[in-house]
Amino acid sequence: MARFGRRVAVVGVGLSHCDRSRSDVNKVELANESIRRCLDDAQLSMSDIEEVMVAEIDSLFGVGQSQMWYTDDIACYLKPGVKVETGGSVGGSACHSAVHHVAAGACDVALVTATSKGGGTREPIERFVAGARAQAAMTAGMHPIWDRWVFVGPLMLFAFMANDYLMRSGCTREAIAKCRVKAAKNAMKNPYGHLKRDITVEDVLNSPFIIWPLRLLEFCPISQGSAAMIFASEEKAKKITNKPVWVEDIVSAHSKQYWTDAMVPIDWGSQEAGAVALWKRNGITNPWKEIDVFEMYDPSSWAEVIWMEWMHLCGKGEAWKLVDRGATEIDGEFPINPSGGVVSTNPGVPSTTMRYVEAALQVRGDAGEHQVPREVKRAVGHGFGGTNWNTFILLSKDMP
Amino acid sequence: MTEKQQAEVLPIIAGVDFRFKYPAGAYMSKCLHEMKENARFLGIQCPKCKAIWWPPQVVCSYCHSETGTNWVELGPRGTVINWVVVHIPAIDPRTGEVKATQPPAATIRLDGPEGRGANWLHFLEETDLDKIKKGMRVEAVFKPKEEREGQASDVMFFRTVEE
Amino acid sequence: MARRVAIVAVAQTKYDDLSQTNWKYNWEELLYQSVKPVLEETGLTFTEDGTGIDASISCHDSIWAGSPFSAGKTDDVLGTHFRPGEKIDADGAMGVTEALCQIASGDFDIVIVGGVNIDSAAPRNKVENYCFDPFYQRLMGLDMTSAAALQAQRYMYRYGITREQCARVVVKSRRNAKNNPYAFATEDLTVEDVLRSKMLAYPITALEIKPMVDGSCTMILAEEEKAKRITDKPIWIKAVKNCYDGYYLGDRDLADCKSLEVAAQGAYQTAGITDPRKEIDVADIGAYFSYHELLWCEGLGFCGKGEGGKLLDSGATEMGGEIPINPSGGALAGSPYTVEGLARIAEAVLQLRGEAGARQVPEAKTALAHATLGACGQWQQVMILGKEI
Amino acid sequence: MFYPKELEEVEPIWEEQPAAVSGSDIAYDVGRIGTKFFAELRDNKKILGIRCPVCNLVYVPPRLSCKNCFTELKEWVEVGDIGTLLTYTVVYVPGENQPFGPPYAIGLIQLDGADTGLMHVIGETDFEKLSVGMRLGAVFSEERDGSIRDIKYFKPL
Repeated sequence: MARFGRRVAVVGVGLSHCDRSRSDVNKVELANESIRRCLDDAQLSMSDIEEVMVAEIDSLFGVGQSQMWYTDDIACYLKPGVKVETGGSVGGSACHSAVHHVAAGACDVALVTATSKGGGTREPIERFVAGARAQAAMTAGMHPIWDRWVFVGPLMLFAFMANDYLMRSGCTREAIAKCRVKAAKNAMKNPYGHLKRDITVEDVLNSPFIIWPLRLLEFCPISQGSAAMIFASEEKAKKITNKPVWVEDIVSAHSKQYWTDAMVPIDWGSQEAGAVALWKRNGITNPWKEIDVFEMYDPSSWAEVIWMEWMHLCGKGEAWKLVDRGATEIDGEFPINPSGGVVSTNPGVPSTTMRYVEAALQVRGDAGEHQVPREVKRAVGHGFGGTNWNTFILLSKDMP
Repeated sequence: MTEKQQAEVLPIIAGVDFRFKYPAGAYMSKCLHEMKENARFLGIQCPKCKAIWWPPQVVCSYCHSETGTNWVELGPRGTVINWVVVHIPAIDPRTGEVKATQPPAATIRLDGPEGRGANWLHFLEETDLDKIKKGMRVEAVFKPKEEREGQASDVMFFRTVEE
Repeated sequence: MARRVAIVAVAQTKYDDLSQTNWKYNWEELLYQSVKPVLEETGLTFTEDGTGIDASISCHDSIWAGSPFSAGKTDDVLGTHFRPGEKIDADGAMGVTEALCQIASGDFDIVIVGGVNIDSAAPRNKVENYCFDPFYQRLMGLDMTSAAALQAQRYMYRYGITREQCARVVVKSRRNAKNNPYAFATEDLTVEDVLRSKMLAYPITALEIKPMVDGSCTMILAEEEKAKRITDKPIWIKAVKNCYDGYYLGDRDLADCKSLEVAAQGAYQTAGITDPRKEIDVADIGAYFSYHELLWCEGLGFCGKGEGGKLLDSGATEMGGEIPINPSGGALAGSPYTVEGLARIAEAVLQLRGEAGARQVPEAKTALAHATLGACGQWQQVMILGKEI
Repeated sequence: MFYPKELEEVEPIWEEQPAAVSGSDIAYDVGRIGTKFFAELRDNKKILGIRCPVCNLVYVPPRLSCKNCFTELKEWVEVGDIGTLLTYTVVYVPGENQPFGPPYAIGLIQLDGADTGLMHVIGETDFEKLSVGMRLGAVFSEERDGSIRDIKYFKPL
């Protein structure tokens, strides 16, 4: 029997168009865009939705208690809902909440909505120091007295990570650049991708340092966009679609409040704890062989490579070699991020939902041009956020 | 009504300028006072799993034991474990001020008892990247006592030392 | 629900204004003051093998904490390191619902829920102004108090509720709070004191809003078998339902509380309650403003529409009345944001366990805990708790 | 005393800081629906609503989606600049983003032709004379930049 009291399936997914600026809509209208697509995808109407899970990081996006403003535009009027905030992994945490609610029998059909619409600007967008502001905004999430004054956002974290890996693994910078080029190639096939640039390994290696040893092209862009997903109980799912994607398991692993230890960084323990729990609980002894697609939350190409090791997808010090020989390409042995990943499209709040959406599309076989050329039976979506909080979902074609 | 092209409407400025009072709490206050008054680093060690918490905190994250008053002295010397150099302007979220440049930041394992932890993210005095090495020995340089205000920035940076 | 779930332990700090002590505790230190008692009471620890607490839920409104990812500050004391966690960014009562679903789904057996806030660290009206949409409502300078004043005015206009009736709610709350060791505002007040205090936004005066306090509340929930092993006084969650009303205040008739009616009816249906006034022995409800209690009583079906004032006048909601409301004193006696709804559930648990001391409602078997959030009670949650399964 | 004495007695340190830079001076995109509404207000002193053909309701302010039936709204209608007061309050304490210094009155005004109330300021009035149900008319600002404050306030008729 499944892990849960009731089986749960993904029955609909929806993504908005993603771009650096979506000034044609305000925040709640942007949420509405992906929800309409999601309802269309599931061929449901607003009245079929029983509960709505809102993912949002209020302090970053300019409206407090934002679930209130969203209500009218996310099909939540006179309905119950949940609001979660777990940093970048929030789009995944909201999905987990939906799975819990459906599995518990609290409802049969739950909608997850995640939207990012950062502040606009009265200056021309290219003159706006969005990057520095975004990092500062996220730095505000660090300890106000201990960390804020020295920290430069998650950027700094990934730079530390990169330096550590360089010293530890003997990797070549070309391997990491190849990982970035792979993401770009995949993003070009994805209609919902943001950065669609035909870049080469040389482009990556020649791009300027933002925080040494991290280069500009090795880090994600700032995007605006939204994502939505519908989860349903077994009975409802079978009625709604002939291609339900079953939720085999969900795992979250969070971490302590100070990041210094993570930056040492001996400690990607929550990635490890979450992934190991997922493999163990579901009888997966060799994820490299048993998982068909892996969608990872990779704010930087370095993260993708390093976390492969921490998630026990391969041995320590081996990930860069695998990437170097193309094993994680869309048609490789172990496709990672056929969507182009977070490094190509990062609206923040919906980024994890987008990973889950992509995993579901791959299992359904509906990913279009970026569908991996093999039968996808099991896919994993991963989310990362806050002070190293991680979420994982294991989706499968066969009913658990 | 005709759907004629509307002149642009600029984004609405509707910011809320609020400032919060962030308490350091009892454990961190004690540690900050110790830095201010005695230029000493007072960490706390988990009595059970021996992890060292810097800054000190009420429970051990690993085993959830209360740390109590199991103070341990750390530093002032330490070993560089990892470092980065910020090349972009960084906004200080405390003030909104843009820092055009800043010295290399490093994680430093402060000297002290055995046990995981005792790492600190701080600045290095050394700015020549070629001279920064893993395992390099450094020592905290405090501001003069009268300028110290009970903040992590009472330590200006870590200076390379020969041993 | 697929499995029965009980609350097996609750703890609260004494709600107090930390600015008086120059904020001597930070978030985790304040939260730990309610985490430690529940761990000690149940003897549970954080484990991975199913013998202890399986997962943690942190309730933390990031707006009131003044930083993104603010729930991270509670990770250590809630034992979330390398372990399952969820962070609810709303009232703590939503966190209890989340824990209930996590357990009922079969994913976890025992979940700890903690909520903390330091209201006194934040400029209240600025934070509240930030909660309104930036185009239409925020630029009118609204905060929760002026929004509530619009609702109070509409309510009084439509149903002839008087300012005296509203003021009497405050008097009653403070009187009840005298018997609540966790309460903050317990001084004797008269109706005149309330009406003569500083006018904030007509008709709401300074004494008619919840005082600014800080504190935390933590509880542990468990599935049936484990709950019975952990305590001989498990309190069962019989039903819970929450509901959102529309956003724009101008879309709603503010004299109604539609979302509360939907939430209450949903919860009553699940719990098999047909006559709430008779079947519920005690109710602790989230009243941030004086008129809230009267209006919410209508939404909860304790009286007809427009009869909230009459219900209060009849004495039915007093201690010893037919349906005692807010024996704890409620939010008007002091509960921090986020903790507000958790504290209501904690009070319901204490009442059902018979541990409410001088404010104990005799033979309470079924209790109602209500929570609300948003301008003019946009989000409402009703939870029914029972002594017996 | 919850913590050991030496900790309970330590002199507390705290620091005041901005909550988050992103929240402090941000500009919010109004979107194409907001653009039409605000541009019409700014350029022609007209107040627009949007009608849901299914529910037959006219919403002011306009929005993309009907909350009742989720119909995508497209039918613009002009509503009156005169309306009825649904409720009001007089704000006596200073706060953020207030259009006028306190005391000032705000209310929900149901404009003629609209089914919802618009939140706005009530000016040129004696607070004592305000009453629910009274008629109010819009006074437009001399200088308009495309925001809700292009209506200066509503005044009693």
